[in-house]
Amino acid sequence: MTGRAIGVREHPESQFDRVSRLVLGVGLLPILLVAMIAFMAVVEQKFFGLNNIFNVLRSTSFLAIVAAGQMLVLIVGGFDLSVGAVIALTSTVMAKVMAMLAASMPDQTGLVITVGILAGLACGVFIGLINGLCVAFLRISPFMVTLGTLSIASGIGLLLTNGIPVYGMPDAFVKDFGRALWLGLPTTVYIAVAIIAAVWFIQQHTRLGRYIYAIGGNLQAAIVSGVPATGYLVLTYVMCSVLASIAGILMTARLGSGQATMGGNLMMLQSIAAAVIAGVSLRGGIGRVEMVALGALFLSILTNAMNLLRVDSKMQVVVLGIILVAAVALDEWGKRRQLRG
Amino acid sequence: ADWFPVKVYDASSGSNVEVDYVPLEKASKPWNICVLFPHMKDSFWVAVAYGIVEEAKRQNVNMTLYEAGGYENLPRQLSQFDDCLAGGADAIIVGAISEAGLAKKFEEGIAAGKPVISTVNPVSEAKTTAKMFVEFDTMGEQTGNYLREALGSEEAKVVTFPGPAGSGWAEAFNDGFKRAIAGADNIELLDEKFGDSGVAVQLALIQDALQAYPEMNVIWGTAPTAEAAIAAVAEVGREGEIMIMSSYENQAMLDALNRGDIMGFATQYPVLEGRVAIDMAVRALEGQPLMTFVKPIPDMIAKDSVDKIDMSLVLAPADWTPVYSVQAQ
Amino acid sequence: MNDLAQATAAARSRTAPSDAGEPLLEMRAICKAFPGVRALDSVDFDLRRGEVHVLFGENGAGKSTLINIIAGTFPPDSGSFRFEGRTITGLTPHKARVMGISPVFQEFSLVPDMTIEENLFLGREITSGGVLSSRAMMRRAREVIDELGFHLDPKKKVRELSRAHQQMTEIAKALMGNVRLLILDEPTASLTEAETGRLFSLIERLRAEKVGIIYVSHRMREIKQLADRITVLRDGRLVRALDAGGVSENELVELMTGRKIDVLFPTIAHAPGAVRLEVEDLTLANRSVVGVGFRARAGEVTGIAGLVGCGKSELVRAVYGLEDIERGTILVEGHRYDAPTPAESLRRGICYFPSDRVVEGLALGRPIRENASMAALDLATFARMRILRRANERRTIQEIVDRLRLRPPQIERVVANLSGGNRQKVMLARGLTRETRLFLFDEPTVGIDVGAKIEVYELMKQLVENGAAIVLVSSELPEVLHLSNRLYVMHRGRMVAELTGKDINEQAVLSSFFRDEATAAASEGA
Amino acid sequence: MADVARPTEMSRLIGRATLIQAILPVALVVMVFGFSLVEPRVLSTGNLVNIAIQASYLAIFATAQMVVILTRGFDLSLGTAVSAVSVTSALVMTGMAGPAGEGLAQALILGILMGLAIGVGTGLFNGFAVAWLRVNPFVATLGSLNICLGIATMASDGRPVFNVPDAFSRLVYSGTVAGIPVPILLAGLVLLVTWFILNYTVFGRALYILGGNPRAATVAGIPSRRYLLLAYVMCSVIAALGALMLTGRTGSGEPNLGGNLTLESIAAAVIGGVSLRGGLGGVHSCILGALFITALSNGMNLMRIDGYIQMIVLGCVVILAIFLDRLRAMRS
Ligand SMILES: Nc1ncnc2c1ncn2[C@@H]1O[C@H](COP(=O)(O)OP(=O)(O)OP(=O)(O)O)[C@@H](O)[C@H]1O
Ligand SMILES: Nc1ncnc2c1ncn2[C@@H]1O[C@H](COP(=O)(O)OP(=O)(O)OP(=O)(O)O)[C@@H](O)[C@H]1O
Ligand SMILES: [Mg+2]
Ligand SMILES: [Mg+2]
Repeated sequence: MTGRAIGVREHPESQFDRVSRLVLGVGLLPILLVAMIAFMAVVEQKFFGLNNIFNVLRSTSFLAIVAAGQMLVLIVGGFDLSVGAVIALTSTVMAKVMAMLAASMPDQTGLVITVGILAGLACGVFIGLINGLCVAFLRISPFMVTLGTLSIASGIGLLLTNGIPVYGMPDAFVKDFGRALWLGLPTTVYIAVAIIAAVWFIQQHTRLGRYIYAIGGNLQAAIVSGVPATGYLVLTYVMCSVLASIAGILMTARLGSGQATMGGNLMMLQSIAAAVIAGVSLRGGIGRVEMVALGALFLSILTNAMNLLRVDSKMQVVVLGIILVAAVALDEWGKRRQLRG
Repeated sequence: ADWFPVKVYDASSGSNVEVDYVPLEKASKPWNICVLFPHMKDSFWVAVAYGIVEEAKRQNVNMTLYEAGGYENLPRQLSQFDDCLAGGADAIIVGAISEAGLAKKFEEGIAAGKPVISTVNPVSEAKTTAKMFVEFDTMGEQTGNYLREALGSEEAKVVTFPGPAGSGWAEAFNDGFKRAIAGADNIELLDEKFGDSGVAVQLALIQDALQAYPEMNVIWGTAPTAEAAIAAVAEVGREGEIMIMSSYENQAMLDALNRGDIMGFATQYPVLEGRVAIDMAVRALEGQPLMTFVKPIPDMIAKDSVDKIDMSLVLAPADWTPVYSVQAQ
Repeated sequence: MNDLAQATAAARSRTAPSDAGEPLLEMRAICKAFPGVRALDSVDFDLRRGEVHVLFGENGAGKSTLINIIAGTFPPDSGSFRFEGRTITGLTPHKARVMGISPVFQEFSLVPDMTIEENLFLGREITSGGVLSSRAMMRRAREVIDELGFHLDPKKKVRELSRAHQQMTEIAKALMGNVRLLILDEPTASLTEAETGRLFSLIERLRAEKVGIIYVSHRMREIKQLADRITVLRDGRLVRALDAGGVSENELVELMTGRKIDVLFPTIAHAPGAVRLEVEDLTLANRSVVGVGFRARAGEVTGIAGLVGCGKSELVRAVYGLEDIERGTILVEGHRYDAPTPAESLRRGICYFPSDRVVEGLALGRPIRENASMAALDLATFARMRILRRANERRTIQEIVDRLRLRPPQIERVVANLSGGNRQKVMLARGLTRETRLFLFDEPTVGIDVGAKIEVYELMKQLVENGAAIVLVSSELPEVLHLSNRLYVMHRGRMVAELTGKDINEQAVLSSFFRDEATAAASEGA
Repeated sequence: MADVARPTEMSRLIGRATLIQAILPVALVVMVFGFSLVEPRVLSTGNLVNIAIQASYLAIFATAQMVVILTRGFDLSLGTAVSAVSVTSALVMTGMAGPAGEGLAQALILGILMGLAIGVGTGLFNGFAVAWLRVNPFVATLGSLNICLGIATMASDGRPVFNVPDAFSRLVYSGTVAGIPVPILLAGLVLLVTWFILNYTVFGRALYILGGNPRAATVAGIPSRRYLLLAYVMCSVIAALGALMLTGRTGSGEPNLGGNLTLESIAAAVIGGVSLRGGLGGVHSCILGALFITALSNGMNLMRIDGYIQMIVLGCVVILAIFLDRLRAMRS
């Protein structure tokens, strides 16, 4: 192999190579991000308005949390179409529970909120378990399982609420948490950062992380190497759904009402898109959460920028589509150049 | 207390004649009536369903209701129409996802001797036995006019959030509103932001608009828009200085109005539209005299007018949960 | 450095294994059936402490299946299984490793996108308080690798390794834990003499440490060199278990195949004719081949030997159009052939047989028929105006399959259910579907049993004597030595020797291998 | 020979295999009869024809999906592509055809060509992105999903396109030939052609190999890229045909026509036994899957089951069906 290494050094390096090596070093995404931010800084000073930054950070946070979960599932070679539905289900269930409790015991706000949140998380665990068990034990294609649970979860959500927003959550939950600022930043941002950090730690420094990579990279190998694959598969899907329902809880706290239409397919597609432009392989085995966070940031800034630049909303989707494909195409191209050495 | 008589426009002749609408006492036999909704995902359609169910009970007919799960599911509604015919319905009531899309089905139904009643969603050209709706643009106009009166001579800078591009209704509402404010030179339309009418999406749109148009002081849009707007405006601490208007009604809007979070919203009396639809179907089946085109008279519901209006024709009771079928006694 | 010598020496000076009371492993009447196949039919097998027990049998005899059962990959349908005196039930790969059963699989158990280090510790990571202690693992990994004398960089991703390097990783992985029973399923299939030597000396050491070793191989030399006892399987049934001492090659082969076989390597009558392939000053974009030139004539076998990762595969792959060429010229039958592509190569009568069947050779999920014909769909035999002629296809492929003695000869069978050797035959069938004048074989007999090998060699013989040109890239020295008429030796991406006639012998090759191996080792180790 | 098992068990194995092969069709039949016990009308000829017609559309879209699923991809843009085709073709037809129906023929032909053109365009975009730019199918088609959405809404300004000539509807929807409704015939035709292409052409064979092992395909000299591109084009063109048929059914151009078709089509294909891992499946799978989904929702509608309950049931049944199919795959 050194033979090759030496060879590479021997062979003279062109400007072009230097560029592409830079791209490969940091990855394409950060460069695109910087470029876009710089561009916005020039053409639209509103972009750096404090509130606008808050908006971007907020929407990034929601997306990043969901995308982090999505990434874990993608790494084990899976897929989770149900995240949007989980968000909706969480939102409605939590809101209903809180509303009911708040009505019966108006004074114990703390308890009400705690129970409500737990109920919300329970939804995540529940759907996650269905996904995980079906994939791991029944060996059903993740795509179809989560397509099924997507339908189930949103069905339950609508059944509970008939799509009518659920009010009556304690004000404290909405005003002092959902819409509050801590040290000048929206609460969501802190939580998102904490979650990203946690997932990063898991990926880099724990068995769980490695096993997730291994299972996605080569299931058979993982099994014969004594990795209890099925268990970890289930766990991964549960983690994904729970992250989704955390996002659901935050959004609900933010809006002040439970919505059966929250999340939806949009969130599902965006979470996967964020992961994929961050270099997560849909074939499994590859993906890092810090990049995914950047991916989420990229998408949020992109839509925000188009709105600030007053791009016709019908045109926006087209631009989004093209940029998405272009970004990934560039990334692929870079990887290929690297392989050529 | 009976809900009738109610003042409506009889547009059968082509011009709007204000009349008192009085339904039949009872159906002569328990007909099977099939009802198709675009979806039941918000309290607007729940309200229509409430009207349908209550009237079906009152007139003692069998009723089955199908919802297509959203405006993007035209093919599904077409299939449901077929299923209704196959299921042996006597008459079919449709809240059409798309007039053009269902025109064919209407003809088939009528050809098969089944009365086809269209309600709520506008049907201008397609062949129907009878229909009831107000053009969405009229409602948009309503809100526009109200805004003009409310403003008087004040300056207003508006951004509209009509709803999903391509839905048809979003565009219609928007056009009506624009027509109303077109004349007024104290009202400026800054931008129109189409987008999925989920609260989350609307919230993002509004926040960006708040940045892009600091001068904006009127937010006009769907009910979810208004809901999102309340949160967004509160976050930037501009309550009171930004007026929020909804182009149609739902439970959330009513609550918000009572809390004073929004300026007002237009209503087309969804419950009434449901009730009348059933009555039309029965009349058609029994060969009773029938107005082939009825328009409810839309109203603007605002702080001042809220207690003058019969809410039992606007929204379902808060505790009512939809039922999808009614069995005649 | 000459591990090989050491190893053989050790082998000679070996004392017969002291019978260690009751056996380490004891299997009785093991049965295992796969859909439509009885892979194992009431097989008995036992293994003593400190012995090397060779499993021997044709392709599809059931060796890997038996091994998989011992390693807990899947349970037997019936039969009893005792390990260190305890009856084992519900064995999982995890339990097996805990008990000290560590397998080296024929199809590797490595995760491509993880580093060597991560793979070595997969399933038994070192943690402190739930947190991975990477430094400790890296240190341990280095120790093991150095111990084995392999040149592996623990930080490198497995995906980037050649099959040979992956094989080493797989071996190192098996030796991480405490080993009581070591299973080696064709470990030398893609190793060259040097690594093989190191592996053997290692085996000697383990044997001395009273570790039980199950060894699967199709290479007679290795078996003679290592085996204490040999168990011969045929068609999933036990033929005989016998002591290695005094049993001759031919007897073994006869036991295995049930027929008589006198010579392994056919004598090929080389009749060097026109130059079919001429490569000058070829350098690849990834620098695994630098400034190489060689030629292949019609009617002779041109061998290319070399150590692991010397680029011999890349060389032929480049000619066929699978690697990016930086500079150099390729002449096919006298005509310049720039920017080769597989399709064009096939059209020009060149066919390449990759060394890795699973990754590059076969669509495992598809039937044998489709796999055999996939390289010839542009021919009138198989398609007219892009419309398939399925009857023709079926007939032609059936003929070829019969000629190759594929078992089972059912061409609609899915390739996934074939044993290693039979998969190889399916791939070779491709060369016979179209009129090919230049064959590029890369490790053509990896994991093929003696019977099949002979068939492959016979096939080559026929091809050459019918005037085809064959380029044979192989890490199995005897193969290239016996079959080639001209033998090139590559080293670190460069051509270091061209041997002809009586110069073609082990010493000559080895010397050119090891000329600067020491310095190389130094630089690689760093 | 080990693998040529003794005749008795061989036949036993085969027996079991075939029984499990039939598991899904059996499930379908059982389901329908189950419904008919509750609601006899389910089995009325009228309803069966009704099911057949509805299924024929889904079957077409499922088949379109299958073509790319075979190559380990899928097409998220199918839904919005359908919308775009519907709108643009409708616009052309209404624009060309005069009020008194003059130039009708050209109008229809041009309209149909327009639709197909959109299909080809989308296919080329997807195929190029996947095969040449090596963009993951998910992202590539997610991109074109958005682009098609833009086209559909901008071309129609978000409003349905009215008065598509009746002749078109008669052509592709309302008529019957020999008592068989046109949609069924057209669907049959499309599926037949696809079946032939997949099983009797080099292209079709290449698709299966590509899905089975792309690298092996390259080594075997199969021009993977070109065929991959072709696969996506074929997918979009079949989808466009389906879209035209739907447009005939609605008699209008609908910017929202696509809706859930993407997920439904994938679901139908996979339920029928097309493997998302590529290289496995056929037209018959799509027909089976389409029938299954259609019959299910039809039955539930006739049995007057609440919409939301239907969603939940559908979800469960999808998972169950796939599980049964897995069983089959594992056995055979
Ligand atoms: N997963 C499987 N599914 C179906 N059949 C299988 C499977 N694995 C092995 N077989 C069959 O079992 C028999 C034994 O296979 P096995 O791999 O044990 O042979 P082997 O002795 O290892 O051959 P080789 O020396 O080529 O590796 C073969 O006929 C093979 O077709
Ligand atoms: N898939 C791969 N990706 C990256 N590098 C590779 C790959 N395969 C081989 N190499 C490197 O290319 C060089 C040539 O390896 P290769 O194995 O092809 O040569 P070889 O002489 O054929 O060895 P082998 O005996 O394994 O066939 C080595 O440095 C090897 O590490
Ligand atoms: Mg084997
Ligand atoms: Mg090689």
